[in-house]
Amino acid sequence: MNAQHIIGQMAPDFLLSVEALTVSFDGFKAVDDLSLYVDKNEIRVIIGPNGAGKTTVLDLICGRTKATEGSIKFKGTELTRLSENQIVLAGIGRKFQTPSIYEDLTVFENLEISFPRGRSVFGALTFRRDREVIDRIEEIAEMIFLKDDLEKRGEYLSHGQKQWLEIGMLLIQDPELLMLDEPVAGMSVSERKRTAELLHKIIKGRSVLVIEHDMKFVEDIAHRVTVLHQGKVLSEGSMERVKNDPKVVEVYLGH
Amino acid sequence: MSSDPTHSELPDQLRRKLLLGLAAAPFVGLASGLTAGRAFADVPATSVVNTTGLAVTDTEVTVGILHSVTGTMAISETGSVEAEKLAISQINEAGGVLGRKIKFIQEDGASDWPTFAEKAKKLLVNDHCAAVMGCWTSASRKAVLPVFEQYNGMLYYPTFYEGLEQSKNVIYTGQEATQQIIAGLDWVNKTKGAKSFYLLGSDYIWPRTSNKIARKHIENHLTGCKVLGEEYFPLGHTQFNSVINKIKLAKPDVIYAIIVGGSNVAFYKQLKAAGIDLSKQTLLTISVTEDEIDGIGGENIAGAFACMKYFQSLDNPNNKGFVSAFKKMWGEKTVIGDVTQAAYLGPWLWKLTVEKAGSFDIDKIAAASPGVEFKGAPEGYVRIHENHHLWSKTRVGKALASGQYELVYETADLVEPNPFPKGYQ
Amino acid sequence: MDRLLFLKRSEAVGLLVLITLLVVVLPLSLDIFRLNLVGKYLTYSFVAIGLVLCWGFGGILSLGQGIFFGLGGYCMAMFLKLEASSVENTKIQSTPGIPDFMDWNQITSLPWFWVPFKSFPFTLAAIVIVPAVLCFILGTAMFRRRVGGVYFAIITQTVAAILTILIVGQQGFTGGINGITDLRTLHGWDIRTDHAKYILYFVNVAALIACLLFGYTVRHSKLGRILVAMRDKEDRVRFSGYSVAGFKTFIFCLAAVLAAIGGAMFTLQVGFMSPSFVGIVPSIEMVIYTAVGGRLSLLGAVYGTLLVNAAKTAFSESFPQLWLFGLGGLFIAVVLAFPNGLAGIYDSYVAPHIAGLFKRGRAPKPGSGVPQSTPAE
Amino acid sequence: MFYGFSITDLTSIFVMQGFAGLILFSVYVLMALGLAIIFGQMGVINMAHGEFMILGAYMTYLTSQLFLTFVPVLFPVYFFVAMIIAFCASGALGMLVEWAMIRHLYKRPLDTLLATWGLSLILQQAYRSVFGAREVGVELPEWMMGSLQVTDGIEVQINGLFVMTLTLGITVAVGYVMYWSRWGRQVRAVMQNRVMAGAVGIDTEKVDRYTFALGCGIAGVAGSAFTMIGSTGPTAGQLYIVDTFLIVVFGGAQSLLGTILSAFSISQTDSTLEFFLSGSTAKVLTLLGVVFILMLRPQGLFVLKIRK
Repeated sequence: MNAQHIIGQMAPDFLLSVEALTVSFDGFKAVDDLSLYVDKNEIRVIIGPNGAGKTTVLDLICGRTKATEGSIKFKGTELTRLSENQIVLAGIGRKFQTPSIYEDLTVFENLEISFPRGRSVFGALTFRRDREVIDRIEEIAEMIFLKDDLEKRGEYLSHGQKQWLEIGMLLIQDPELLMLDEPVAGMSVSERKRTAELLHKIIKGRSVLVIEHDMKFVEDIAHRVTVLHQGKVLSEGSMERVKNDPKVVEVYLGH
Repeated sequence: MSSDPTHSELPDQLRRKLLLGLAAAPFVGLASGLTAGRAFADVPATSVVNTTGLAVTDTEVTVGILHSVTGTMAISETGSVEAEKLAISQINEAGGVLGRKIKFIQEDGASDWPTFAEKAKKLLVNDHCAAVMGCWTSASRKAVLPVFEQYNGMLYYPTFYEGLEQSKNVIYTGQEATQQIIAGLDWVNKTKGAKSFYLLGSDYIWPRTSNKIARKHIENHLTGCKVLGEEYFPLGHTQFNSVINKIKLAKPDVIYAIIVGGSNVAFYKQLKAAGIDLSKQTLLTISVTEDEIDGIGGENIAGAFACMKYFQSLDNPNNKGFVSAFKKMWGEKTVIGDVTQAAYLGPWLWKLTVEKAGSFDIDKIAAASPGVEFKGAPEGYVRIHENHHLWSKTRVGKALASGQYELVYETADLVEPNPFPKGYQ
Repeated sequence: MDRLLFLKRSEAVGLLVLITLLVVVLPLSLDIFRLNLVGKYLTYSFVAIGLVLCWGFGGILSLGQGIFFGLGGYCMAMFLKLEASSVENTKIQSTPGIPDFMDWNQITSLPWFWVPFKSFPFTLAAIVIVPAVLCFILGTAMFRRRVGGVYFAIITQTVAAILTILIVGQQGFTGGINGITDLRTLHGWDIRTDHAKYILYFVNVAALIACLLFGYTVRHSKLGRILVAMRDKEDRVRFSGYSVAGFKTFIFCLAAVLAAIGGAMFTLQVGFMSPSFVGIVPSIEMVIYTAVGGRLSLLGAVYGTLLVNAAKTAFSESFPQLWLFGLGGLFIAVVLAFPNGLAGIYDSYVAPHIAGLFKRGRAPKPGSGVPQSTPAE
Repeated sequence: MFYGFSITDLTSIFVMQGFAGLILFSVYVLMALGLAIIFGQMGVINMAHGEFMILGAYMTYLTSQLFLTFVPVLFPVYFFVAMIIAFCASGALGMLVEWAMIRHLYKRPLDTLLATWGLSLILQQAYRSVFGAREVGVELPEWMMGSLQVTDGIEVQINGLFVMTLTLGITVAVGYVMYWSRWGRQVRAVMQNRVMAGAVGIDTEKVDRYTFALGCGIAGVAGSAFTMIGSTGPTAGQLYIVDTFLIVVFGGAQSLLGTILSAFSISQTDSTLEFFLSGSTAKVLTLLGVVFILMLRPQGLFVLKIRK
């Protein structure tokens, strides 16, 4: 841990460096002195038992929850002082645990809103749906298996389709760091397979931070794995190493 | 666009009147049989008494009643509506106006000033009312005033009010502020030896203007007298403990209270609960009539003095007849306050003026109004002044636990209305 | 052809029906008194249009729209009052040349904030800018701290209460509870004549149509879709890189400006302005109009306002005692049974029939069908 | 303004002023308690809360008339009977309203606001039709009027004491019911997770109905108590509604303690300001202060920081 800490400070070319991050709710430390470094183009999976603080870490990075202490640097920019939308503009995309799409809008409109143009009030008012926008949306829709459903309203999609649509909404933003919270939870086996396929396609050329419970899926995609327990890093490294870490075994079996 | 807005609906109105006439025909026959047809012989032709297209037929004349039946002001305006209906039915029993029965159209101002303006316009433009009895608050009167002036209508306005107004198209049957205030202050100064005053009021124009006049009178016209404090509360305010403490600290000879509506109830109950005994502490009000006491509870206000022109308990034959007729029509339990009585004057004064002018035309009525006397007024005797306000006596009453006032003082002569008082502005 | 300019076909037809109704049918069938009433009701529909954008699409329920209606109305009233208070007209006052109510309150010179209202361009600018600035302050403060829903509604309601007490209490500067009355001329043009009322009615309708068109522009722009998105999933919008507070503030300001324009038109047509439009009750009533018309339909807002007010006038002319039962019952019924109001009823019951007519190739004449019907959003 | 007064005078005035503040505080707590349950616990915005209070006031009026007519001997104690009747009447009406209206709207809190506003209009007109547009005077038994002379300058108002005792009693009772009784736990379980609560065997519909009825019933008692200090007319309820909501929101809607503390701070500010300034100015300043603080702390004054 300590060694890594030092490396972190000496190597500013990490895409994301989280240092000594702490957040407490009424004295309960959901995340406790946590440090985490993600490289460019790295796929990092965070695992851990329920209540380990996994989702809270993502919340902290994307600004949904404000840290009590510590720093989060993204490409050298301190994120803890930025608002959510500024963090997005800096290049971080976030997918929520339950699919979070606009049910009253069509698939096309869902994607359109995420298109990175016309984000100011007046930009939105004067935004025009030109060729570039339409092409890009069709391209993404193809990728997320929804090309034939562009005019369908969000509420009529299946659970899996909603998850894909939300991933698509992130893709169209083209973030440098993509954060996914349980992307395959609640999916059928066939949907899960297609999602894995989709994730393999989209992680190229960007860093990804994933929370996942499905160990097979994790093994399949992870470059490195971080195990959280009670708000602290319990273990970190390749899947192989983590699997054999006695501390990890104890936490999971003893749980 | 058509320059005559009434043009398009004239046929419709004619038809309606014809229908009404047909429906009323057998009735009129009966009635004329009973009244021996004498009235018919005297009835002047409609074309003579109505040259401006008012809703006057050979047998009927239409007037409007415009008060709030709903909303917060309904509490206060109900009595006025009742009084006006009573007066109209009495006038009809006595043979009507120039041989014509009065028919009224009632509209609801809904305690909302623009609605008053809207309804006033309807009564004048659509219904062609020969006169309108109505309005209660200053705000509603201010809202309808331009309408009456523009469409040349006649409004009989019953409430005591702040003055600073005079119009050809309005007869003010209540007192304006100086009539109500000055005599009361003189009386309390003389008989109670009061030297210091604490002025209270609800926060709007009438209490503020009245207190302004009171302050000028106290400071400039009563020797050695001073105002210790002046406070205003939002309408509907119900917490008076703080100001009661301030009054206790200041120890004024007289509490001068112009609090209106629901606040009154809270004020007098809290005053009593705080141990201010109105039999020892002089309190003079110009805003609490018998109507309000009904809500406050006589036991809470007993001992306070009110200064206005009419009390239900006035002992004169006119008033006895009026009170018993009123109770017969509206129930034994109803009480009659100053404004109710003033509202009752409206239809009568209008009838007398029409008869004096020999015409329903608004201009002629406006011109004939000054000098019209009403000897049958429950308050005694009133006369219309050049400025369209009434000459009237001012009286001081002491509130009794029964909810009535006991007359303790009345001015010897009629007090002249002076809506633009010099030295008080 | 699915779209006409930026309007959907059904919207374009609906707008044409409305224009026909307001510009042709009503002026021909009503006398000037009734037409003036319609004009007055239409000024409330400016507020309702704003509420459709702000509440229906944006999900922000403001119970303080009366504030902005009042501010717009007062700005206009101040200008007209100054014109009506010429030295000539007010020579009986102790200080001639100032509004009568100031004179009654012993104010001897025009207060500084009244002075600029001598200028008509300034007044027009103020009608838009004053409410926008107030809204911007309120909106920024609250939306940044994520005050929403009920809390926002209650705070706006409280602001309305404060403003009413202030206007009533500062009667020397504002005319108090009586308001600013007896307004006469605009640049010497008497606004009280029937002729003027006709002209003002048409000006009002034109302004209303302009506001409706602007409403549709917003509705069909990406901003409109972001509003709907925000109403459903605020966080998602935030994490798509939008400043949610900024968008909310904008739509709140827009609704306020629309309300203020309505207020100014009200003053012009009715001839006075009073604090009874600023308070809580009128503010909630305006929400009622919107809900009855259909909170998701801009046209519905106009029809809803007309319908409720026409019912109010008709009811209170014949059964004043029953009016509140009717209004209360209507409101409960709309909320419980028809959350999308008239527009919702139209969509589910009337529109399918009309679509059926189209299919059989019988083009319906414009204006046919129920006048209150509301074409779909 | 204190120049020329003796120390004793000033002391007694300050004591009395403190007492006035306490009365106002009790009144606010009474007004807000019912709403704190309905709004804070259930999330229902009941704009007809004031009308439920006025129903209690009218019940008190009717009871006083009944006693005066039939059992004048018992008149001195009628008030206690009246409060029970007020509670039952408002509670029963509340139950009816919940069944007919509110239960369809739990998922649309803002719509409860609109629907209950409609309800308040209907109730106002109903009162007007039944009791007349005029205010009715509720006669109080003699022992409830007047004040106790504590020292020369200090007098304690009996109805003030009565309101304070009543408030204390009701607050303790509500606190017990909501926080310590089994039923209170059920209420909180339902509000936190309706589905789960239903799954573990709580009759959620019944809990909703009785909670709403309880809130309305307390409003009725408050209305009954108000006949001692305020007015009873068809529209009197509207006067209270903004203040009441503000108190509940200012306190942080979820906690009863917060409601009490907020009632305390608002009442003290109001009565102190009112002593030094005029009534209207005091009101404006108090409201402005509350709005300003709410803008800075939208979650209310006294809310614990909770994990989202």
